[in-house]
Amino acid sequence: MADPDPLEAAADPEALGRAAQAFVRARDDLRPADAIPWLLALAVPFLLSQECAFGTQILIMVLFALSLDFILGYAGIVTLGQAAYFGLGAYTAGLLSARLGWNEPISGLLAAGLVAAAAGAVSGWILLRYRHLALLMLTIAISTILYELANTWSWLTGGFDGLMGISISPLLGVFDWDLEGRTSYLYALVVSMLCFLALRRITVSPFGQTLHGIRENTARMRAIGVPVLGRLTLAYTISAGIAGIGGGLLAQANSFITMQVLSFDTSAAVLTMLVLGGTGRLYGAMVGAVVYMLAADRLARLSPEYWELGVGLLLVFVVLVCPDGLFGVVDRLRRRGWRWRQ
Amino acid sequence: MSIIRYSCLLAAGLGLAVAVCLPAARAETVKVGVVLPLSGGAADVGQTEVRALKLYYKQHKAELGDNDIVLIERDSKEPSGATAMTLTRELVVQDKVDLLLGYQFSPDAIASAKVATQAKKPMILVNAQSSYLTTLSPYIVRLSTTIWQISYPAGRYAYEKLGCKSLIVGYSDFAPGRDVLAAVKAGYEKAGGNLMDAVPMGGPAQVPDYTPFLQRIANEHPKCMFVFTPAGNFNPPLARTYSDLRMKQSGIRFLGTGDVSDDTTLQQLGDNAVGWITVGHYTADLDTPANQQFVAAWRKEYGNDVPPDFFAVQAYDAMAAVFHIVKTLNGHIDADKAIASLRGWRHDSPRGPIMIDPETRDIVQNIYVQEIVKRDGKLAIKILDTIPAVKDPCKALKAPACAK
Amino acid sequence: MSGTGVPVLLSTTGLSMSFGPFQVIRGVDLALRRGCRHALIGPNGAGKTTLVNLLTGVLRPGRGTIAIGGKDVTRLSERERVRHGLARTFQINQLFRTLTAFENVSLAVSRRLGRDGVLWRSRKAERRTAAEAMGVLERVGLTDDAFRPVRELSYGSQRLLEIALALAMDPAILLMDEPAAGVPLGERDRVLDTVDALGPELAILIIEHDMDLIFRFASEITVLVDGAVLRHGTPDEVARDERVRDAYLGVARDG
Amino acid sequence: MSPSLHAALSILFDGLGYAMILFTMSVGLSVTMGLMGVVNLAHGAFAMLGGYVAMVVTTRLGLPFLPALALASLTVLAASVPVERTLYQRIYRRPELQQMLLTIGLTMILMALTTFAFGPAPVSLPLPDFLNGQIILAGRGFPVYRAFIVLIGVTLFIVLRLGLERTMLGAKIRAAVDNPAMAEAAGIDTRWLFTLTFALGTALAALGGALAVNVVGLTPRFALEYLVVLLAVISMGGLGTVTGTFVASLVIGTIENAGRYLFPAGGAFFIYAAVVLVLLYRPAGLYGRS
Repeated sequence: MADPDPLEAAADPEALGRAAQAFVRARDDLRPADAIPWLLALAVPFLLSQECAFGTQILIMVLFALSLDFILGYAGIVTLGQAAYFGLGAYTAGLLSARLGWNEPISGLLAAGLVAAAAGAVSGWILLRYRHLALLMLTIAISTILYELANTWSWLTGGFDGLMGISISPLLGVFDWDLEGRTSYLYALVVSMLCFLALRRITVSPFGQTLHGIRENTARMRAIGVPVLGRLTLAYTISAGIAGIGGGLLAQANSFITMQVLSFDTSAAVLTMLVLGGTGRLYGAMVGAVVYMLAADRLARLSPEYWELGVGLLLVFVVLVCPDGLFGVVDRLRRRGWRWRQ
Repeated sequence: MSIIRYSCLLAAGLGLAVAVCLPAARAETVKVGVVLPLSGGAADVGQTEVRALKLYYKQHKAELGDNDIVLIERDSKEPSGATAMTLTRELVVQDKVDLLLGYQFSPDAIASAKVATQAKKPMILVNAQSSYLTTLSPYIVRLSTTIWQISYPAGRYAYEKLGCKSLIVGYSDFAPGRDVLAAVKAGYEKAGGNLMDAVPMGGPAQVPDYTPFLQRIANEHPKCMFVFTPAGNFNPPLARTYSDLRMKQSGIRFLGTGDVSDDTTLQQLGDNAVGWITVGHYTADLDTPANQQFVAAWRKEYGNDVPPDFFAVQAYDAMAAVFHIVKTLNGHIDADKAIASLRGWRHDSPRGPIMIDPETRDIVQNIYVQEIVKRDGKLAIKILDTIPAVKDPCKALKAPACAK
Repeated sequence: MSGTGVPVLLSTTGLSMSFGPFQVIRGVDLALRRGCRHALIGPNGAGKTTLVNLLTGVLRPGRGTIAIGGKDVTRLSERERVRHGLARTFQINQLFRTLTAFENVSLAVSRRLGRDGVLWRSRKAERRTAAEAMGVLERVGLTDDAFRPVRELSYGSQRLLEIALALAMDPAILLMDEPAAGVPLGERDRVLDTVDALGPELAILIIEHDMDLIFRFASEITVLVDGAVLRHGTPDEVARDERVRDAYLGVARDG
Repeated sequence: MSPSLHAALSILFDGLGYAMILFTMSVGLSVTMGLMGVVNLAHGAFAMLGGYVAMVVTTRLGLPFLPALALASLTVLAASVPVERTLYQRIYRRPELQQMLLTIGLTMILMALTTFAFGPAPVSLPLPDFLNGQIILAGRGFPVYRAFIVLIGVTLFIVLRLGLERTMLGAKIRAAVDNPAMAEAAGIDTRWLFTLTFALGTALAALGGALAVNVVGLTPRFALEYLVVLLAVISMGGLGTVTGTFVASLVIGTIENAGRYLFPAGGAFFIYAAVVLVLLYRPAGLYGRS
């Protein structure tokens, strides 16, 4: 955090106010460096156009990890059921197209976000009264129940075979879904960038500060009159909505989904990605998702078991050596470097 | 490391007879993208299929003349569809493969069918068994089997030949299981029977405790019971529970699909499985010259402890189909010509004579009624009856499942 | 000081509470008038902190009522009572340790301005919150440490920040749970001066063991023993009361 | 015997068998999580290892079934000490998120290594003859193996209850569960106690894993497949309580069995619906302390 220049002796309110302003701007304003990851991502369809298909899957996982980071990193709520909302979003977008013939992508994505957000609001209001193992198990139970329902109602969801018949009309009526996945990549990139900007703004808004306070000390937040459950439920709703948008993106980009989007493995994978990258910074979610997906893909090509062994070792290493994640290391260096220059 | 060098290294690593990866002047190198589960729940099946591909290649390499085939393997992990689709896209776009092969699960095949159609790449199914799959793309050819092809005749045979006046179907509760139920019910009721009950027996993700399901079937005292559980780690617990509940002594005749008597887990079923009748399209104990040669080669190459099973023969024949395409087109792979070359293709497979149906591009093959017997101290499979040249009845009858 | 006519901001009538079989608070009647400096004293385990928790809404009373500004708040949650102008400091620091002092106070100011649920950033509101926060820090003399994380502050500064957080909510009534407890001698004066300088219109209930703070600061005293009010009156009356001496003080110093 | 009574009897008995396997596998997790507060998601992996060691010992060393069970538990017990000392000792005071992630990583490593060693295919554990038969009770045959598992489960419950209540070690463990700082002050070497309790917990998991091979089969994926059910049992039962885990195992075992018998299409829906109901009203579990 940037320390403004030392205050003059006389504590006149004007100087104090300006110093506080400088502090807040230094902490919260978007810096040019924030654009780097998105510029890199924008280069992919032009420099590495063959990687667009895989890139789309990474972007979807980045968005999914961002949604978890908002509730876990910022509000400090540990859950293992984020796949419930990712899956709900995926099935909403999928069923709209496959069963109701509503193939327009953007409205489909909004619907996916809204349905997941609604589910987040309802379940949040009930679940967020709990903590630790109880909350963990409740979130696991809900996503598992949804998984079972998807199998039981296979007449609707297609069950294990997956939801067939999704055919998304060209993006904005113009861009066709090409084989190489360039359109789906750019679509995923724009959506995840918008969601990132929205989350970034919210995390620096007064609401974002309130979440930070709740994570630090719930008792104090109650003592200053903050409706803690209400704020957490709102955060959970936003997080669920963005996870739903991620799920909707998967359904539209691949025009195919299976019950896997609701499974415990998916929740565990996105949690692994986030903690690998580092929680509470949004960038951790990006780094974690990219590293996990690349490791899983490239190691799997060497030999089937390698990827599980590789990710497992990486996880143990990160937790033991750099607990606030790979990006945490970068952050610390950046700050130490900054302080060194100070 | 550029993608091209990667796959060459990979091919070398896999011990294949590596054609020089430099573009040879005249001979063609056909690149085949293989999408199979090499890790996760079905890793053992995926690895068996890869072994079968390599065995056929090793035995018949010479027939290719100057041309050659390179397998580029990708691990489709869990049956999510999304992974298989992404891998297929990469194989087509990055590795520029000429043929696609594999797809263990129906969701993987469904998701990738679009890519095959868009990219005009022939897609040879090594397992995915939902009957309607070949209708999803004109470039799909199936070398495995369809569920209806086995369960429909089994339903009829149970009523007509095995005297099953009352039948209950117990099935693993996911899409393939529901296909088996629909097919058995259609066949059984076509023959004049009336299905007594259908008991879903737990999902595919986790081996359930079979006691409540078999207990329920036992309490309804049907004449026969027809069971489908996925091949692999589901069958030994099923057999153990069957013996725990003394169902052998209770006079209920046990019928099942070939999955239940799968060769890799046959020995783990225990003595109570003797007398089980299963209907399938291949067993390692099939006593035809082609099969004995195949099993001998398999044991020589991969050791005696694990025999080949129907997954192995499906992959073995899939590689035969690839060889047929490469030889017919002399290595210059054109999708439409390749598919055309397979229409009506006849081949003497270890499982018996097979043909690719020209209209549906699905496999036509013998279906065997088998019995688990005890032969010199070990469980083995005896062929009771053969239903020759069975086409997929689902498409023939325009059954709802195939009307997709 | 406790003349009639000055409005009662907070009052309890017959407040009682029990933890299972134990009667912890028995029939407490308390009245805090605007501008009062009311001290609540009593031996350890007399129920002082429990009483504060009843007033703030953390605990629910068995019987009796609590009124703020004449309105019955017995059923209201902690959050709603804060909205009625009630603020408190904690016996054990409850601060946002990784945040800076400025950020701690900004949270309270942001809540008071009703912006804590606002999802978007507005420069104008940010300026106002920052200015007010710095103003509060100035009142408690913490402007030098404004931008240092709380965990790096001295214990005295942290106690002052507790007071700052309460002041940031611009309360009508302030409950202070041993504000000077544990503060090293060097910093005690900073804390005591701040408590002295609190606004005249503020009704303050202070729980304290430090007798010279009480006799320097309090205008009226309530003595709580075993959950019941033993004596209420001016510091002199309480000091001379025999029962208080026996039950609690031993020997009360004069003056 | 009327069919419905017959069915009810079989549901209860079969449910009991499955419940005892769940109890054996999860009681260790409940005590270790209760004592050390570490969210150990690798517990399922130790159960898997128990199954594999038992398989290796019986098939390759030819040991009979019962000694194989004992050896499997002891091997995993011994193997767990270095793991606990190097990995777990460092995360006792870490936030639960990092504990979860380290143990998920450990699970993935153990699964990959097991797949390297034994391949992904299912393995089986031959049973001795005396466990293969049937007991005829009221005209119905009850599998001996099920009865054997119930016997082990109940004995284990009694031994653990007595062990925790009657012995010095038990008292130390309970003291450390209630108040680690005070226990430390009272001269209990909690570090050594944690290692021992962790070892006992994983040994029980190994025993449960070995017993489960013949009921639900064994592959490397067992570590993840049964993790969620184990978590359901201990969150319903409560942490650090043997009785709680026992009761929760009975509840979940019976519900699973009855549910699958009466509404087979329901799948695992009933268990998780039950878990949600219990947790909504008793977040700390039936016997847990909040």
